[in-house]
Amino acid sequence: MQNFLRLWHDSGIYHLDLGQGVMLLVGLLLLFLAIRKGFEPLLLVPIGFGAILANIPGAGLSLSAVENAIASGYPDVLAQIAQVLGASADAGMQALNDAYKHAPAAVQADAYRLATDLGYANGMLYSFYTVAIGSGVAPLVIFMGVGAMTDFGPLLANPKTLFLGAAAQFGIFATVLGAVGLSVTGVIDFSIQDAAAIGIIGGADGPTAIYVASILAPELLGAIAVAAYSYMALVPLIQPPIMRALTNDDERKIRMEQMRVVSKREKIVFPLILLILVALILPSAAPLLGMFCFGNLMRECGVVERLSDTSQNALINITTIFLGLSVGSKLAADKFLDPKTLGILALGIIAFGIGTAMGVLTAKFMNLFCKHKINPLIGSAGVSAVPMAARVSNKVGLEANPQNYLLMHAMGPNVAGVIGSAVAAGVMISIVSSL
Amino acid sequence: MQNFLRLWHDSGIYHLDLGQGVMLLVGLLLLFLAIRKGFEPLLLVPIGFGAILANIPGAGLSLSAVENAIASGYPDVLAQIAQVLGASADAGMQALNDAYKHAPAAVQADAYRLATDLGYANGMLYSFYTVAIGSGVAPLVIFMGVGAMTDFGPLLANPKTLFLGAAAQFGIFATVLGAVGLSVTGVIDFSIQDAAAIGIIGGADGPTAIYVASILAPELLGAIAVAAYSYMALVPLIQPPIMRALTNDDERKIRMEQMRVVSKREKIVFPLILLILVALILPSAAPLLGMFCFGNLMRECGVVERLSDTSQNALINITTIFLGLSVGSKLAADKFLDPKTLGILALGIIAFGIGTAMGVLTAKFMNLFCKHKINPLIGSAGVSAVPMAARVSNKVGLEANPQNYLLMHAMGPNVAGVIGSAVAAGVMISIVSSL
Amino acid sequence: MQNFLRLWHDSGIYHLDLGQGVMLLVGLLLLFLAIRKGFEPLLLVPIGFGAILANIPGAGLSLSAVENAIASGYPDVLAQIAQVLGASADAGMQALNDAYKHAPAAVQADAYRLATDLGYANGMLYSFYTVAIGSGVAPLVIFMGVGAMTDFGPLLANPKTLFLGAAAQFGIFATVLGAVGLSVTGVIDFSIQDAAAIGIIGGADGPTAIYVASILAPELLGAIAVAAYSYMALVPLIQPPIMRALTNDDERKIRMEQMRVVSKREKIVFPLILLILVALILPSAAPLLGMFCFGNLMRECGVVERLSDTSQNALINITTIFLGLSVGSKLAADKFLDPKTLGILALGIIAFGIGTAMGVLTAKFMNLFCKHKINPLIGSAGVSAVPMAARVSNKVGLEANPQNYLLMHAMGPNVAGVIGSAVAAGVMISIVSSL
Amino acid sequence: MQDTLMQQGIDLMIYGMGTVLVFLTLLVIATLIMSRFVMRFFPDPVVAEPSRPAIQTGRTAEVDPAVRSAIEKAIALHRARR
Amino acid sequence: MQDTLMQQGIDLMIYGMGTVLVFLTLLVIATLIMSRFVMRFFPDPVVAEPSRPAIQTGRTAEVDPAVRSAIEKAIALHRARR
Amino acid sequence: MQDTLMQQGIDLMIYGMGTVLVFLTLLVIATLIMSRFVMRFFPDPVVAEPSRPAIQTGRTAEVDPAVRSAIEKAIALHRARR
Ligand code: NA
Ligand code: NA
Ligand code: NA
Repeated sequence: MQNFLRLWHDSGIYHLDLGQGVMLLVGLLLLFLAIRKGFEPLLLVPIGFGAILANIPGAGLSLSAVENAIASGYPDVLAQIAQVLGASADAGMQALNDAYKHAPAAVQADAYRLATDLGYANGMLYSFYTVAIGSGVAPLVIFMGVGAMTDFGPLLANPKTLFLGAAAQFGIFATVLGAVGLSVTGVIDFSIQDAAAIGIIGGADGPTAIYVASILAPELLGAIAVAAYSYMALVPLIQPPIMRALTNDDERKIRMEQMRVVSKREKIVFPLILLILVALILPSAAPLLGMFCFGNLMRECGVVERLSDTSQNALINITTIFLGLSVGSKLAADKFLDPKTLGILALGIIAFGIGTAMGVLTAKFMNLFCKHKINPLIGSAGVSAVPMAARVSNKVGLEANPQNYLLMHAMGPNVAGVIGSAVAAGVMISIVSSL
Repeated sequence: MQNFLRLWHDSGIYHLDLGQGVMLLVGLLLLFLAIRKGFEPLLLVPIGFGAILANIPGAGLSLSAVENAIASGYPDVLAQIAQVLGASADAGMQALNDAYKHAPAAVQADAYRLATDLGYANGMLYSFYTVAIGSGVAPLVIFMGVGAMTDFGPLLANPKTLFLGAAAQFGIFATVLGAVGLSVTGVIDFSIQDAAAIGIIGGADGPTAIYVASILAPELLGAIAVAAYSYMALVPLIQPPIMRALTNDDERKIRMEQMRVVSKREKIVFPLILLILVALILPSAAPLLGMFCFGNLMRECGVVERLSDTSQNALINITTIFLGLSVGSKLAADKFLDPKTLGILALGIIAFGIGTAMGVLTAKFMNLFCKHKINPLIGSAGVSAVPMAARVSNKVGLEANPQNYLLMHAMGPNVAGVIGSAVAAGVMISIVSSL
Repeated sequence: MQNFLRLWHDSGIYHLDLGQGVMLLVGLLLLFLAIRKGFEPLLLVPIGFGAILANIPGAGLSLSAVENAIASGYPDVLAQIAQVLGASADAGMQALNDAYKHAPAAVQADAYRLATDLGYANGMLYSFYTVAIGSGVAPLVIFMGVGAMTDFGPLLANPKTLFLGAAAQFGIFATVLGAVGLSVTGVIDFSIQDAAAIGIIGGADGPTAIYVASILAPELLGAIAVAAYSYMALVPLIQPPIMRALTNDDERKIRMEQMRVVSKREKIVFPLILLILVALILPSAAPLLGMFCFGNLMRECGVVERLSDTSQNALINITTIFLGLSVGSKLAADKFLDPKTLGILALGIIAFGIGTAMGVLTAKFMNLFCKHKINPLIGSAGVSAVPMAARVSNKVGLEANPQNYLLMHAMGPNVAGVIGSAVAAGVMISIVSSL
Repeated sequence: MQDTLMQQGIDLMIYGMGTVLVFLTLLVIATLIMSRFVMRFFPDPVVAEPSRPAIQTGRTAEVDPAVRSAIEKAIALHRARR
Repeated sequence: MQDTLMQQGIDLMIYGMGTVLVFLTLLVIATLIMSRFVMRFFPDPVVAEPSRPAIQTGRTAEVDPAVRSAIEKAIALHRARR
Repeated sequence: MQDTLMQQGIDLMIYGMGTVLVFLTLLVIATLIMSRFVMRFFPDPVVAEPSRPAIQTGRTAEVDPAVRSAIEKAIALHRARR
């Protein structure tokens, strides 16, 4: 009988609270969007599944050993943990969790050892998160793989499209200001770290967003990643109205001239140029852009095809699986079911909109000076969201003129946007982490 | 001359004791069985090789840094270690090893730091074990890959075969009772944790057995894994006599009706149904069955083929290599050359036998009620041992009736057995770890 | 304005010192040699890129958290670090770094926790180094992959070519003596550990060199790895003059008899014979040769093709990427721009030369006794540098006699050289680490 | 103590085997309901493939699309050249 | 405090966006110089392929050389057999 | 001290090179015995392939069985269609 009670007390239904139930549905919704609607499935399938796993009541898969010990609720366990943390024995579980989170690293290590002595272990997803994201390695490895998949040819054929990739990052910083504004006006309480991490959603680049959020605002990582990937999938809905509103029919019909052929050597030298510029000007962007350039150099140099292949396939796939599950582990009820998440979702879509608009307007502005006119529709591709945004540019261009293939031309600003948001990530980390 | 002596003292022959010599032969025997006899070679080749590496005298590849320091036998090293462990300086190496093993985590950490300061390091296999099995991650990743290789179609076409997969798990619990009985009667001293870990051999599923043993009885992990994989390879010898003894010729000739076609969407929803049931009823099975369902969802959802491919190939292969070597590292002489191993081997084969018998008998029992008769030969496939047990059902069926292809029908209970033993693993961990 | 100053202070140019500038050029030079000149690109592309990343001024990618905290230079940070390390608060950054490096492991752990509390983190490359090389795992995994790529057929057809592989390792030990000589005569100050690690360059085997250097002389790892891989690429320039000088035309024209066919079973048993010999005679070579034999057994046994494939492709490629970046992280200005590097480069080429000469001379010596004459040109392949050195033997042989195909015959000593240098590595680690 | 161990073993058996049976029974029920529901309300647009062999122990048997298209191109080319 | 937060946000915007613009402008300049330099002094021995679609989201589209050669051999064999 | 270093170097050379020679000599002997033993008592059922080039630096050259069968099928189909 005692065992039956134990099984019942160990069962999920016994522990289920409303929040976890809602989060299980959120996980299923993400899976539905990914599988049925094709929303960035490579990331949202693992994230959605991870969200379900993280919210299995009583399993504690996303908790550390200490949090699992606290969650057990046994008074003698709580008392021992409290003693190590220097908290009051009857402080309550929430207070102990807070005390643990803010304790110095040495105290956390002591508490961890005590928890393992008491038989508690880190949850599976917590371990994945620590290795994949806590260490920062997974977004960097994915960035390396993305670099190995990126062809800078269209950018090199027309380098001034880099300006479009720069302009579209204005969405990032406008959103920072928006988040700060919400906080100042008392609507939602965001710190400057939170604001910077939310802004990076406007970079429309998944690994960059995860990397920045894991450093500046790990609590918000789940919501930020979900927003970033969802809006990247929604780019075909978000961007066209803005693009049409800011251009007239003549502008949309502009035909761009055939691109010049880019030589192999230019492609080999470009990642090195970019790397040296990063080294000299913005070292804080070195991890992200360094790995990106490394992947691209492996791709273009032509002598390490084995390594390039692996970084585009086995390595990026393995990393994606664990990155996705780890992000999902941050979709716990108490973090995600919070007004902040609504704020993040609202600010994120504004960021995409502003980025799109700035890209288009900057293209029109450049046409005032340049001899070779740019079709402003390719400006919107500067937000990144590779390669979706470039396809959107192409599609809207074809609507205006069925002969006007913009895809190649839009790839320039598209990959420029990746560089732009990585630069923005570097500068934000540099400024914010020292405030 | 001193150097020559040192080389001689460092050589393997100088250190070789009888146990290690025997274990080297055991390792070679496992390799022979794997390579020549085809006994589950994907696991037994790495396990056998790991067993040889672990028993290289004087190399200490499967020892931690502290154990290596103790094994050096230098009196001043022993004295310092003893001081940290709070043991007597002349306690002897065995006593120090025991003191280390039972010390609190904080003391172990201190001892580890001291050992590294003295120039000792964790052995290669010890590091592999810590990362692959100690963390629990390798069996889970393999389970994900197995999920990505599993087609639930036959199970979905005929869900009542799940009962066969349930019944065959009786072998697990009967074996637990057997192990307890051996202990109570004083034959071999097994704890309840040991008994549960031994029982899981009856689950006929390698990663599940390794996962449970690593949590409940790491000392016995080597013997349990070897027994599990060996008996899985021996299924074509173990099962047919039992199957023939419990059925008559008419029963063996029963032809099962053609399976219905299972839709893609059913296959997508099934792993989610299973996951939700696990979440609500048995959270302690969530790591194993969660990863299994995740792999299967990646397979069936059709939008993440990259990830599914990688989890079925590169990722599962890499993990298998290190899992096998890690299991082999637990085949040290002092652990394996023990009466317990004989007990484990004997109980393991009993477990397989009882599971097989219960599967067949349950199929006959179900035929008393069901309209669509089940060929009782597919009941034996409920032990898991995928896909060997299903092939055995097919082969014995063909002997009775050369037109009677049971393979597809047997795949239903076969994969049901995987679910059944993962459920059994969850409930055993839940009950035992709180006793 | 303050932020602008901060950005400027964070920029690379502000921090750039001459050493780092030179090292950036060294990194670019390595990339040029790898990409344009084809110098072992699989390793030198990642190493060169890692060297650039490691020398990005102000980024601290190759520094630990504590070193990054010290490098920040904030007086209050330095004071706290100094207190933990038991150093004087105004000791200066260099003294603190030294104190940290030589502190006991427990103090290092305290300093690390303090640094993380202060907001500093391990650099990306430092993390890669710790996981890939510090743990010793990356060279071992690469050795496993090399084993899975190696065919011992030519060696088994003519086992006495093993003597050539043994003789060529004389280059290793002559170089040790050379390094010791430089130290005794006061030219460059090498310890016996340094000398042993430098000597292993003469083994002409990358992973072995990295493995030994990471254990005996981590400070010199960068220079040793660069020297080893560069000279392996230069084998077609280094060896032929020596080979021609030590042989006359008649010797170079010796035609070797057709090799016998080697059976599958011999190939399966050979790695086990080698493993058992290692176990009995030289346990300190067990990690390297154990993994090598494991890879080869997976290749030859024919029942684990999945694992063999993965260890030859995805796994070795992934490991190579991180190994290369990690080696590059050791190319910091203060370590590499040192007279020791010049000494290492000079000694390394001498090691290759002596090894080549000893291989050729031993082949001539063996011809004094053997019935079946050996073409002395295959002796040079005994240095390893697989498969480049064997190709060089073949090429020089064809010059003397256009019908004289030596490639297959040279593969015997070539792979024997791999075994020989791994044995040498084991014996050096065994002797040196106990001096 | 030994009585207790025996008791623990029996408890483990009863509650363990019970849980397995209850869980898999619920799974049978849930699966039947799900299958009926899906077949009724969300039938596959086209008929799905017949159920394949359950566990593939080797690599996926399907040919890579790139390979298949290469073969088709090669054959088309070959046919065109004749 | 709230003023400070606003100020921090504005600072972040000005210095952040400024850095992005300056960095990418320098990159445009450096790229133009590099391209001109490479095209003038180190032209590719043969003309390079036209720029491909920028990011391949799936596997590399090229067929493995081994596969291609197998196809070619198969077709050659096939042709020879006729 | 410097004498000691020189002495250590010489020791390392003598014992190191000695071990390498002894080890590889034993390996030669063990290999010869093993080969004779295997060839005499356990000859391969069929003759093995001639020894291949020792280390393959690239991917395995063999074509994937799935690919080969796809090619064969494609060609069979092509032939059938004519
Ligand atoms: Na962007
Ligand atoms: Na089972
Ligand atoms: Na060598």
